[in-house]
Amino acid sequence: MHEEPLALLPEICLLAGAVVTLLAGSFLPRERQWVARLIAATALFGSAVTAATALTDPVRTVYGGTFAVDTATGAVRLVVTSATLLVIGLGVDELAGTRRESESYVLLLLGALGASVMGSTTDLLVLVIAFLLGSIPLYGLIGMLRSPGAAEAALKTYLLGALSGILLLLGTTVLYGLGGATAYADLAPGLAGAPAAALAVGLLGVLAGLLFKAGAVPGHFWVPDAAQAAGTPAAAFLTTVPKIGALVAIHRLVTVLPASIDGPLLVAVLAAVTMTLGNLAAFTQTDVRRLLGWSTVSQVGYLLMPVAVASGSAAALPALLLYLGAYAVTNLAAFAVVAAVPDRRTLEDFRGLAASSPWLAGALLVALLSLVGTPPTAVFVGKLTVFTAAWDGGLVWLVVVAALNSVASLFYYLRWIAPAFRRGGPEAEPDRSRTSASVAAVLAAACVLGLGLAAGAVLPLLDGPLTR
Amino acid sequence: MTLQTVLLVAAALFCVGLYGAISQQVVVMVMMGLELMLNAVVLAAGAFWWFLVPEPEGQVLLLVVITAMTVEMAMGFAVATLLHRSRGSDMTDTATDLSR
Amino acid sequence: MLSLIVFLPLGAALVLGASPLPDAVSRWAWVALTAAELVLVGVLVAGYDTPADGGLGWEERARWIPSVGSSYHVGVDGLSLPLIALTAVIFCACAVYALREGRRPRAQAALFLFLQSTCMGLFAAQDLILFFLFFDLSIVGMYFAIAGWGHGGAARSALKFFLYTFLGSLALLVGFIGLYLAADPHTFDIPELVAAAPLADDAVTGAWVLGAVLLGLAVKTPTVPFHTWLPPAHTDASAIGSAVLAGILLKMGTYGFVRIAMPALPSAWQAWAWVILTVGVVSVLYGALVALAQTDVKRMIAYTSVNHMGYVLVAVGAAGLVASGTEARELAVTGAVTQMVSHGLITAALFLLAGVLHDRAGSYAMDDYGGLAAPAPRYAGFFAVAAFASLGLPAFSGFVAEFQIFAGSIGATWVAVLAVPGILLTAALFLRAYQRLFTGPTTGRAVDFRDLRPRELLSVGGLLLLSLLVGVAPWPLLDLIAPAAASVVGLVSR
Amino acid sequence: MSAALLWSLVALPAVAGALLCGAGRRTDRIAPAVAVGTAVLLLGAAVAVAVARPAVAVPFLPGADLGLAVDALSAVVLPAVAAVTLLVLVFSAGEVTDDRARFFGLMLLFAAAVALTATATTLPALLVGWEVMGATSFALIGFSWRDPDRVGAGTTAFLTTRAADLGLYLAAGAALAAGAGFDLAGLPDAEGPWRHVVAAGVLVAALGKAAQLPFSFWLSRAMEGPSPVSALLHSAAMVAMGGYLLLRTAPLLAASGWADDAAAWVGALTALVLGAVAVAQQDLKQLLAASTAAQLGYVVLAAGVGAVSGGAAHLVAHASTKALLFLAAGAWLSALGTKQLPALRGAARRWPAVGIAASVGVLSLAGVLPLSMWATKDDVLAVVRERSLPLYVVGLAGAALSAAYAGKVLWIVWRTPTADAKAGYDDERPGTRHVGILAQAPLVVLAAGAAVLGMLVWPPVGAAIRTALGETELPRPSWVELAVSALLSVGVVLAAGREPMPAPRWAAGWLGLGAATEAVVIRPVLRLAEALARFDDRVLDRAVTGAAGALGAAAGGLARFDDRVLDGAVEATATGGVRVARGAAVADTAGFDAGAEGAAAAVRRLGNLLRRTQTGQLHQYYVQVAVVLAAALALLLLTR
Amino acid sequence: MLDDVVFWVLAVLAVASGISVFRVDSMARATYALAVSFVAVGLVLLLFGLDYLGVVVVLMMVMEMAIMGIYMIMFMGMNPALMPMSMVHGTRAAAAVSGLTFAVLAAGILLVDWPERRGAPAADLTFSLGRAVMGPKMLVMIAVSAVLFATIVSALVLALPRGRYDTDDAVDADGDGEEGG
Repeated sequence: MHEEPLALLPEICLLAGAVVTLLAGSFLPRERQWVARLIAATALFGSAVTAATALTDPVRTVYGGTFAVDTATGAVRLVVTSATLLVIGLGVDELAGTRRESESYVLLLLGALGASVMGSTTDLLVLVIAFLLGSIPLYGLIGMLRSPGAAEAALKTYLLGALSGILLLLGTTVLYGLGGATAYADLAPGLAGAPAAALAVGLLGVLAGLLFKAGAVPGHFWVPDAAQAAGTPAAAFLTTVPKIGALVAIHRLVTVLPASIDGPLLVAVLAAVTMTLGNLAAFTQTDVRRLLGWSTVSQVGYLLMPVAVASGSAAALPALLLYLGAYAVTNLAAFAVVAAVPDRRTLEDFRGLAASSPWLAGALLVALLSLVGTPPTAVFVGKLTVFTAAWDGGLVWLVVVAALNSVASLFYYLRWIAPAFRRGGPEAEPDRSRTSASVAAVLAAACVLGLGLAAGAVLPLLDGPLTR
Repeated sequence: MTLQTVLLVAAALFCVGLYGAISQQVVVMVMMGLELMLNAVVLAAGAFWWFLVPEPEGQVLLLVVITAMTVEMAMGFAVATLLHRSRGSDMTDTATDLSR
Repeated sequence: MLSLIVFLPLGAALVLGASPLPDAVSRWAWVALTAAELVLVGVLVAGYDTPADGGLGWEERARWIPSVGSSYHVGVDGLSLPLIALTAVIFCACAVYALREGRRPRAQAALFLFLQSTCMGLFAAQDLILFFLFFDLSIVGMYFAIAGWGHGGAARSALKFFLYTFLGSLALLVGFIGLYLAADPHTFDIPELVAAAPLADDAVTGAWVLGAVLLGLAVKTPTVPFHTWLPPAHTDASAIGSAVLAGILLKMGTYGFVRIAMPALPSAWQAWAWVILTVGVVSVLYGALVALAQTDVKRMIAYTSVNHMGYVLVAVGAAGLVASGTEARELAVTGAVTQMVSHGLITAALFLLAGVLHDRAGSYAMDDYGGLAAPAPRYAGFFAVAAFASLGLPAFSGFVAEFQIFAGSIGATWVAVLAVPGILLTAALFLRAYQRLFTGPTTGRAVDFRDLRPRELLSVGGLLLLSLLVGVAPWPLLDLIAPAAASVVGLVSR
Repeated sequence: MSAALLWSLVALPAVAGALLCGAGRRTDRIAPAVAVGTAVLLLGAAVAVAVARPAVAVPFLPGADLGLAVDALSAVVLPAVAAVTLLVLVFSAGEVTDDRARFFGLMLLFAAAVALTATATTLPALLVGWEVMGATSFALIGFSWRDPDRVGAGTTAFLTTRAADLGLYLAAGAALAAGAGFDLAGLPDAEGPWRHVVAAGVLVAALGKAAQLPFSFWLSRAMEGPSPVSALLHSAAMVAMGGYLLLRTAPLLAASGWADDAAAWVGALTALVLGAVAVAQQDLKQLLAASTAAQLGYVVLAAGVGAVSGGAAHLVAHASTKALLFLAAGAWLSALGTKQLPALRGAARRWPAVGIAASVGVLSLAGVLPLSMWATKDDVLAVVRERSLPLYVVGLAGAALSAAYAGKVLWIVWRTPTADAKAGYDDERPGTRHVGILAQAPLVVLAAGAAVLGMLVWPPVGAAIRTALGETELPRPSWVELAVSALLSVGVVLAAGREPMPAPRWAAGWLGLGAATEAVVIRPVLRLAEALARFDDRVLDRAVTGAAGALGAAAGGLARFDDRVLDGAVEATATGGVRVARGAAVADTAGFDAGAEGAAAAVRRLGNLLRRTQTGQLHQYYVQVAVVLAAALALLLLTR
Repeated sequence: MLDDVVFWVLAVLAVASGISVFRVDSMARATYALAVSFVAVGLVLLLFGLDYLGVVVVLMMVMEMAIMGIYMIMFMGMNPALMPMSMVHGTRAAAAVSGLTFAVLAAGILLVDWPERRGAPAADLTFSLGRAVMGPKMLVMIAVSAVLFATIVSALVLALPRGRYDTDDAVDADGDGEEGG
């Protein structure tokens, strides 16, 4: 019996949470929406818990081989849910009491659902739907601020997303035609003898869709705009959660491809281009959100490295998952700091942060140094494992490129750290900093360090088989 | 009526749509271009189903494509409305504050 | 035991930082802790006997991140033990010196205890990640030490220091990762890396990795032309900040050479020994010349650090010239390690003495003083001793170090002769400075200048006394260093 | 036992001296007693070890012990040094009045260093004594630090001698490279070209300390120190140690094949030229200083020709003699407040004891029969004559010159004082018009030494020494030579009374060695400085201030450079170095920083370039997507 | 035979109307053209025997075009009938890109040797579709329902300026806020 609703319990939690939150929100008076918040948080928490318990389940696929229950799925579920929780935590101050508070939570939940399904599905059809499920709430979240900038960002995200969706559908269609199936299990053998050219078109189509979600070249254009113009929680969410699902999805897809075309090489090249573009573009940014947006682009470049050696090195999957977790918490920590001091938008605004609120400055320092990849932070271990996997996978050149990029990236992160630790300028007035966001920031920073130090314990857990 | 011919027609439709999506300024027109591309995908999907793998999955795929088309359309309208309300314009060119 | 030494100050720092102790208590608590640390290190030294196989003493190892071949691995040998002892001594001296510190003494005590932990940990670390971890933490700690208790443009200098050395450390990290990836199986464990000596047969990659490591260490050491962060950092740092910075943090760079770069990348080191030697010679002469031009006491001392560290570079560079005799190169490396200890003691003392100037009269400019010997004879005497010790006068540690370095390096290659004039320049600049500050009629801010206080006497005197002991009876120390130096030379000659 | 004595020889004065220095003013009262007591013990120990000839060693550096030993040579020199030290200290007990603790402490430290130098058997040990000697000499010459000039003199002495000391570092390295080890005795075994390096290093170091050409000028400035200091440093101890080192390493010089001739010629020429310089001096202490260099020339010469015993004897005799004369000069200086010869006219008549003692010294210096230096000098010259006639002639000429300046002093101090002489009193400090007993006693003893120490070359003592040193078959001076030199000296001394001495400028100004050094050292340095300034200009196109500063520095340097002709050369070198350094400093602060900035800027530009792709134009995004995908397709199809 | 004729007619119709979408001078006409193109494709699906899906396409698209028309009138307040529009940019680049794309695709289509047809269509296609949706592909439909839910929420959030809590004056204030950003 392949239909096991229980195996989907985490996803069901999210969906049900979304519905209930919407209903509750529609009945609650404006100032009592914290109930909706509570419900959403509960749903996320429940989802996380069920996902954690599901980690011990036997590795298998359910629903006719369209949904994999394995380590990757578990990791994706956990990271996505906890990341979303963190987003809510850092967004509370900004969302609380707004017209659209409950809807925001609904959209966050649905986006999380999309990401989690996308990361765990093993069927092209479900992948397409997950793409939609992940993208549509994003448009809503980005545009929610209704400012001109937000509207523009929403427009661009939407139009790029639509194109990517079409390409994804096209690719799916072609792969179906060639492989004679949409479930990876049947697809893999079906594609074995397929003509390479057509296969390439199919692969490119699907990749284009997923790269849009991951915010990598060529689908990266929307990331900085959205990060800059959307509300801080939305920005934090859309630079973190969708990537998780998309990258794991790419990873699963790459393992399906036959050797007749060099998919890994393509991914590697895209990774190199993405990280370089992201870094160089981030160099002269002055708006911290936009800078973070670009930096996430570069991070996706690093995240694509293990995918490039998905079939080449056994260490690839654990590396990817670890980096995903580390990246998520680090990025959210940075955004939490941004959310905590809403008045500081440009790098120069951050002058004197250390003086006015040392804890936030410390969290910022930890987060940014982690993004650079210095011990003992989480991303360092992530990068290390990722580099190792790529090296063992034979992509030495890619490792070199990535190392150079890491060094280069230090420059723009320091451009942010430096003013934060300089003595406050004359106009340095005390921040009306937001409590829960600050808490979230410090908490996330602590997690960054903790994950970095405890990576030894975490890594073995992520070392599981990948099923179809 | 062979696979190739049908696919060629689909490709033609696709590229027309692409042309539109790139060349049009009004959001709605861009969306029409995208619709046209989806249209091509529908055709291609049908062709693949008929000529290569007449499995039920193919039908589901078509169903999915249609759903996607509808959903994207709806979102498109919503976004266009938002743009029109907040920027008072429905041109993509006028929405270029965010760059670099 | 070793872990205790490393983490005791850290724990104390946390306690001090958290608990609202009155200032006096925290000051004395700091002194007591450093003293305890000194005792512990004494036990460590007493309990250490050079392992036959060039292994480690007091070794401790615990699983940390096995999947990336990194573990909590600490241990001491003839290279690290002297520096650990030096760390304990200097921090103790600083604690005593700071007994009258008025600005946030509790926070300062906590910060410096934290720094002490990082330094101890770095010298004890036998794992690259651990090493790098402490390396970076020391940078962060020193940043706050300069920015928090410095004067003048402290914030700016601190930031420059941080940015500069942090960039260097990142290059270092890249080099470490290169080593790690090149090793098979991948590992960060220093002894294993040394045993494996990866990249031995890959000249190109080896050169790149060595380049990255060298860059990182050269910035920290510092060598020309990566030294521009040093003078401002020293000038604006507090006395004990400078003492720790010059006395210990600079050694992290040179220690990295002998601990990591030389043994783990022997072939690359041999290939690039000439470059290192040249950089060393340039640093020696350049540092001395620039120091000669200074009119600010602290800047001058800072530049002499460049010069003194240059000697170390000359020695380790000469050690890479495998064509020449082993004995000479061993002598050179022994001298290099001795120089680290000696420079630590002497320069720390000099910076503490320079701090007295600012403490009393608020200026480091030589022209503001004259004939200090009249109002402050003890100060004059101590400064004279420190200066002569620093210019390599026999019967002080500096001579022991520099004689070995010169004899060994010249014995390895005649090129090292070019560095010899360095000691003449050093002598010139110190005598010049001394002449300006202390002799002649008493003028300027020197008028009714208060002589050394007991705490200052105690701290500086202790350091100078140790330098004298090493200079008169160096054998116990050299007996510790020489075998380790020999094994390093043996490793680099592979 | 004797080993302990040998250790105490170094340790005792070192500890006592260190304690005195450390204790400071509080011990001023007891300092002289302590010092003299220590010196007595020192003398006792010296004599004892001279007899017992012990050797000790402790591990010091890897492959280099800290070894002390007393051999025949040091057995001769040590007691002499100890004795002179004692007498000088006694004299100082009467002379030095303020800050005594520091003075006697430093003197004792110095004595310890000398003892170590004299007994060292390894290069490191030698270097320790050697450099400490230099440092203490700096402190002693600049003893009265309130006068910047004297401190400067100390600096000059220390830097010059240290510049020469670099030779010893070099020698150490070379010895190691040659596999000869650090034992002084083993140095001649050094193989290959390195042996020459070792010899050269040792030679340079010794010449520097012994104030031989071309290093002599520092001795002239060192005369600004207190007279007792001159008496000890520049007669028996420091300067003499230069010659002593060469005597000790004579085998090495010989083994090198060239260094011995070099040493011999340098010594002989110094004896000649500095003799001339001495003749031209009008300042008593300057005269004595020049004559010191000249007399040590004979020691160096002896080392060059391998006449160790003669050299040692001359060293000892000269120590006694010159110490005597410096002390006498010091006595007159503190009594009459001047050391200008014209003003000293008739000084001997005023205090006969001092006068007579001094006369004995002067005559001995002149080499008058039968006083000590007559014998020792001829002992050396006899060997020289065997070696080469030109050398002998030069040496003899030097001897004549020494007789000349000795005669000059002798006549002046015994002539009847005149009014204009009295007018010259107190030109340096207010005189006390009084010479204490403590000051006179040592003079008498030293005079006796100056008279009789000639026995060091006559049997039986001389024979014993020669056998101990294994120089029994060296030629001895024939009666003819002895007579010739005696007659020569007596004749010149008598002639000196007749007409005034010629005093050419070149000799009066110590050959303008300062100017020479400037030409050799400073001009190149200045050129380098200008080069650096140009470098600055290129680096700091915009930073005009930096360039201006450097140019100003260079210009000011050139201005000051003129009124520097006869002044001490070493400060000039230093300031020259300063100018280089200043240039370097500017380059430093702006040059390297700018470089660091540059790298980042380049990358930033590239970043701007790439950010162009983020046009904000949606249709361009579409096009880019299409292009990227096309490229990807091409990649896939090509790498298929 | 007849199929071929019908197909070609439909194909030409689809492409032609597709092109005309961007040729006609009014947005309304463009809409109709697009609808025609869709209908043509839907009919082609019928040719493939996909009666159900073909009909769905036709209906769906006709509906959508109607909505689009209404939308344009209501929200953007433009009169579709008389609105001359040639709001285009970079047509040359667009033409180049799409032309090249077509060339590449066509080349691929013609050069690739497509695999053989495997299996045969089920007897009752609609029934098989239903079984697939209820069976192995059930997850797809579940997810689709979630997607629709998300679409509703998201579209409302974007399209409607007034949340539940807004009184009218609040809307005005909100409107101002929007103008100001």
